[in-house]
Amino acid sequence: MEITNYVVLACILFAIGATTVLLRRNAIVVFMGVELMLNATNLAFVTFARIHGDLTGQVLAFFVMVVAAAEVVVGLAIIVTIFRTRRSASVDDVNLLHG
Amino acid sequence: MNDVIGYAPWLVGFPLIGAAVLLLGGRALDKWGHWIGVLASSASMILGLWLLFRMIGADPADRVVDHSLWTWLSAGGLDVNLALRLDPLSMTFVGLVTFVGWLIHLYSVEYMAHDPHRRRFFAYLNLFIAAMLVLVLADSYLVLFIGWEGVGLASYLLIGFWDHKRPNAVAAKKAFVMNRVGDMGLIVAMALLFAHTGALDYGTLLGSGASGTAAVDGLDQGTATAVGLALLLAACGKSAQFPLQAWLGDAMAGPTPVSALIHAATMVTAGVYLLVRSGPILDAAPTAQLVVVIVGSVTLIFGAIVGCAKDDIKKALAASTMSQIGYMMLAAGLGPVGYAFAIFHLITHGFFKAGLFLGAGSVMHGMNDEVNMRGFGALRHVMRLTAWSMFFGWLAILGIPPFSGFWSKDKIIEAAFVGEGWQPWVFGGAALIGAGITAFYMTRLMTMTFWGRPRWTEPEYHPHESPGLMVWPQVVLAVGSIALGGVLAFGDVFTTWLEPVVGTPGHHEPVLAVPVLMGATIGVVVLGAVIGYAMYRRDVPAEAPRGSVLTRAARRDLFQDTVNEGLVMKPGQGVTAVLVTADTGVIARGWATLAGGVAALGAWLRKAQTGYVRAYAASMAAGVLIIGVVIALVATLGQTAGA
Amino acid sequence: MNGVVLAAEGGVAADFSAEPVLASVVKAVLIVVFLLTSVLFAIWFERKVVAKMQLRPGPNWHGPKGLLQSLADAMKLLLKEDVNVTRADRVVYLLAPMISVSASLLVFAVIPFGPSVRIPFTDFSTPAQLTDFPVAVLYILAAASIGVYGIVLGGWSSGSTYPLLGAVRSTAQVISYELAMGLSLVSVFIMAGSMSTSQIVSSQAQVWWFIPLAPAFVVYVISMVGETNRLPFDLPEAEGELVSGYMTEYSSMKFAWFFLAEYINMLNVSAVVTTLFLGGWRAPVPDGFLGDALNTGWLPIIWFLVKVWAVMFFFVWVRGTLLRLRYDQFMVFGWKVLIPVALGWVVVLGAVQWALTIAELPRSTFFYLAAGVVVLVLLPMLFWPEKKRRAEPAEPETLDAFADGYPVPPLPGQKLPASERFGKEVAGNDR
Amino acid sequence: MTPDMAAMTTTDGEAFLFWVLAPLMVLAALGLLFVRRAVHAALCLVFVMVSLAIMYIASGAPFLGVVQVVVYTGAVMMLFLFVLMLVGVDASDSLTETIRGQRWIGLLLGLGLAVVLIGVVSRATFLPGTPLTENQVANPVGLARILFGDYVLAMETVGVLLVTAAMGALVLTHRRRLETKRTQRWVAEQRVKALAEGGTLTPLPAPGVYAQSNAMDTPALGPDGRPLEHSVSRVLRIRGQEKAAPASLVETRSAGQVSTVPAATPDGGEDS
Repeated sequence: MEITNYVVLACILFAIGATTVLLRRNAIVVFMGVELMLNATNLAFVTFARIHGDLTGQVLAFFVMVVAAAEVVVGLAIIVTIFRTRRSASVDDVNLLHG
Repeated sequence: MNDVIGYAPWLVGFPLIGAAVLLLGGRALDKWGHWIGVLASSASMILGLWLLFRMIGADPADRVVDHSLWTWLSAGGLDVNLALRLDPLSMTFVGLVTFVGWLIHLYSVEYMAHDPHRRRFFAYLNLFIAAMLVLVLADSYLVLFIGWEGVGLASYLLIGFWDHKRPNAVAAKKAFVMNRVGDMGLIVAMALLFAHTGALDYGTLLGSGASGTAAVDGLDQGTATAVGLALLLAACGKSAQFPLQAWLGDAMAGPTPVSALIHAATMVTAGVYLLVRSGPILDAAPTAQLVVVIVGSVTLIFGAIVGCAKDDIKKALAASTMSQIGYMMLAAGLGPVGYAFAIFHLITHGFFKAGLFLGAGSVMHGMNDEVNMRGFGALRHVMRLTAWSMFFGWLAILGIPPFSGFWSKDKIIEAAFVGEGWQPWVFGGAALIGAGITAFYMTRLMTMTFWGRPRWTEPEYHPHESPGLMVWPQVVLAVGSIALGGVLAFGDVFTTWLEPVVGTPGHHEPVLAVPVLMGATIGVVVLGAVIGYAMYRRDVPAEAPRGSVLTRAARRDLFQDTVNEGLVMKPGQGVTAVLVTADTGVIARGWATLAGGVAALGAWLRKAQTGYVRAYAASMAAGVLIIGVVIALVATLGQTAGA
Repeated sequence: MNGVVLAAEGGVAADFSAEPVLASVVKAVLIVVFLLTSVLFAIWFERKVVAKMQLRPGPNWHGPKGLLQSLADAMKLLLKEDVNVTRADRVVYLLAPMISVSASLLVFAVIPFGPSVRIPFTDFSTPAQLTDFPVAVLYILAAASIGVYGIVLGGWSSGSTYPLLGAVRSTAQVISYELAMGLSLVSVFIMAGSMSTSQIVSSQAQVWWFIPLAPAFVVYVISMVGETNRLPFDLPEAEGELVSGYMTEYSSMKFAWFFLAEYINMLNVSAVVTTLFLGGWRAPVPDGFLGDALNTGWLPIIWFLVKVWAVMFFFVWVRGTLLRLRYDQFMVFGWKVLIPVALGWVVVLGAVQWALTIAELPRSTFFYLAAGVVVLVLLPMLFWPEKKRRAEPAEPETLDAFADGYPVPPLPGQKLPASERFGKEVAGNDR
Repeated sequence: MTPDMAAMTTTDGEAFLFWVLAPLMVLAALGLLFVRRAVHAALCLVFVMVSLAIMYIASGAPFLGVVQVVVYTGAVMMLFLFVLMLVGVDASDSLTETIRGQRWIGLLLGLGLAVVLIGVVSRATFLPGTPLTENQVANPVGLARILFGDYVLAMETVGVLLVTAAMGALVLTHRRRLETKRTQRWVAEQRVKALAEGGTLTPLPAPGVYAQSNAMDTPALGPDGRPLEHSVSRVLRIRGQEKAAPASLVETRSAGQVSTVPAATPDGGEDS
């Protein structure tokens, strides 16, 4: 099997994650879509690390994980704060920026 | 003279520093600040007189000295030095300004004693002295312009000194605006001069006594006339000459020392100074000279008529000032034959008119600031010194020999009769009649104020002699009124003295013999005085009678404000209204339409801002997709091209 | 040769290079059997020990000494009616206990029961361990973190309040104590230079890590109790407050799975602490005692089991002795005591290791330095001022209704001052 | 097989693993898109992540695989579930689209993204590289050397970022305490104070737990045999859903007999 299949899988997962962000309204699920995208890139990193025999790709994947953790912490805190005031976790209800 | 020229800047420096200290010193100086003003004025006066005597003692050839301080501005072909020119003309003025100014400083100490803003008043006075000295000491029109505007500012500040009263503020504004009209003339004159000669300093333009080459000699007739008329406009504005005379009467709203100093003795004569200083230009433009003479004649009659009808003692004196300056303008317009006499009359007038004003102030001081002469009468018994000093001033302005006014005014009347054709008869006649009217209204003033029966009651008014600091300046000025003319006229001292600047008057024979003229003048004057005394000796009604058409017109300053309103203000307002309409209707609406269009565009674009995160995410994804497609295409094309 | 390189650079000590698949399968089955029987025994063991502590007989009816009591209970649970809650989310409701059990079964895969053993009557020799790899201990942590899903999802899918509360508590608790646990393990990694279990055991030839790493050991023991939801940290299933926590709505076999998972988890953490801190399968005698006889062959498995059951006894002992903590105190303890202590210890250990191995200070110099540091730290503590007693909760303070210039309503605990109109007649105000 | 080819192909076992896991992962990922309940979505994502971890291990990144489980599954997704439970897990999403056109735009963009990415990847020619060495695969030390060598600054930065994020989350979700904390001491003192006004020191008695009845709505009997009204939940009493204590018990007990506590079970009722 070609190793590039991993990259194709990463592409598919990334696209699905992006679509999730576009289509779902629950803020938490939207966040999950973002996480899925990050995971897909991680898969690509790991696969490229394997192809090139260079561990740097894995290191970068590691960084992605840490940053994702930080992002999730803050993002979820924001969601909790919004939920407290609006009793809703739908991203469509947070549209104070509309023109 | 060159060895002491270095001190000249301090003439300006002392009062300027005094003004700065007083203005910046704040409340701390309220109690004794006026003495700083007096000190600065005294220093300037002592220095000025010293320099004047040094110049008198110097060789006549050395009497014109330029002292350059620094290069003020340098633009293209124009280099303006901030320089002072000391010559007999400017030193004459220095003497007048500093000495009379000093006297009035002293006088003001008492006169303003009860004013809470006395410190500010003295600051303004010092500022005025400094500005006036810059004006007369300037060695170029541009530097003169600084002083010109400076005295305008000081005049504005002092007329409106009691600006909590609306009429005073309006009067100050009026004076300021009309002065600006005159300033326009000066600016135009400077522009024309620079355009045609490339210089603005006296040395190049007018030629000094030594070099004698003057740039203005190269001017063609038309330009010279234009410059002359522009200068005349400037002079009219500053000196309250027809048709810009309306402000002077209202300017009496300022404190009386101000009226004495600025609006009688010094600032209002700046126009005469300007014309005399610009003599070579006027000489080159006979048409302009003729206009100057006409303006002077009209104003002297005009002011005299107005003076006859005024019941306000200060306004009567103001009208008189206007009239007397008309004499000076008349003289200045006559060319070299009259320049020296214009300045001569300016000096004597400075003394006796300042004295008269100070006397008027003294009377007001004793009469609870009452100015209506119909409420005066028989004050000579209670204010002896004031009455005597004003009496000598009265004699001087009437031109009774041997008092000061005689020597100067008589010469002007004589000069007005010099010439050919209709001109000597018209101008000379005007000057002669003016002298008679002057005698009438001045006698009226004296009679209503000091002679006759008292028209005031004791408990309500308590007239009394003013304190010493107010009286002694009057006495000094009265001495000047008595003797100055004679001293300066003795042996033509003064005309000789001014020769390096204004040239030699030469000898011209009037169309009538001089003794005839002298006799006619004295006759007319005596006649006017007798009529005035006879009319107002006995009963002066408390309410002014309706009077003749001329009287009513004169009370209203011969409709000068009405004319101004009709000729200038109304059209101006019309133009403004049209402009406002154009602004709101065309310009503003145009921009509003443009802004509305932008706003509409924004409102349309705003629809893209749905506020939905997912919509934004969609646009982001679309961007990523487009970039991806482009990269893929480029890569594919590159491969194809490479293959 | 490969193995040597790995061992030198932090690889695994046990050699699995020649491992046939069959052997792995057999080992896996053996481990599952071992765990299931151990659980049955553990239940009996716990009830018996607690009963002794409470001066009562405990189970004594079925089988000798009541040994078969657990078996009977298991039978009962198997045969009970399987109740499904109406509001439950069916799939997840079923999935949750499965996740719990399977995650708990994963851990023993990397636990070394002993060194290489020879199968009797054959020449086949194999490590007494299913598998091992360089990040084996991290794998244990990963398995534990998967196990939490069973609790969380079980609590949520029941569609009931108490289980949900229990699940939320449990999540918070497990995540918090996993941090302290992971930090305490780090010191073992530093000392052993490896995350492989077999390598860690072999690194304890000289001294078991619980002595030099005593602080980490204590932290681990405490967090291990919290991690397994055992008394005094059994807050997710605190009967007095939450009925039975996340398993309230579970019954019969599904309940049995949670039950099983809990006991397997106890065995797991016992095995981990044994492996990491208590020398693993090493005999409790100095190295080289009686040659190598005590540490070779089948004997080490005995040592291992003895140690594991000693830890199990500790669990029971604690349960029989201590009271349950209040939830907030428990969380405060975890975040404000355990984690800082573990973190501080790692830093100290790192400094020491740096001084000894990288900077290569002479031992004597190092000890002087350390003593100096300790004195420097302790001296100020002697003079540290006594902590001020917290002020009693103040009486309800009088509200300044216009503080900062804006009218504000009274907050709870504040009372409005008496109105200036107090006492005056107000229309319609019956007093 | 040349080394280059080895770098680009997998073993058969790994291929098998891939072809089993990959379709399942895609399905689970699609579940993220289509399931109504957020918790189910989270479970789908957990599955994808665990599968990814397995793939990492298969791809020669065991450390990353384990970290993936610990960080993503153990921490991140657990945090998701935790928040889900805080903000109302029961609300299942309506899948009706509210923004006009968003659904089709979104689907189109997602599909387009997939097509473009896959197109690029499938057409790209990867430079043949070198496979990871055995030591690189087996040993996390190599990873550590890169992490703490080339990327030490980034490592520190990321650490600071993480701490900042944690602080940020604390600050964001912090709520000011409006009243004084009810400490244990305070509660105890209040109870003692209330004693004078008829309060109790102990918790209220549990409702009717005795031999003949075991229900929340039945009052317990006191030592004197009388029913204890306040042992029943206040809510039930207000609603009028309270039952009377069994008459027989009350009568017999009120005859003056000392109540007998139900005997404890032989093993002390210590079942977990």
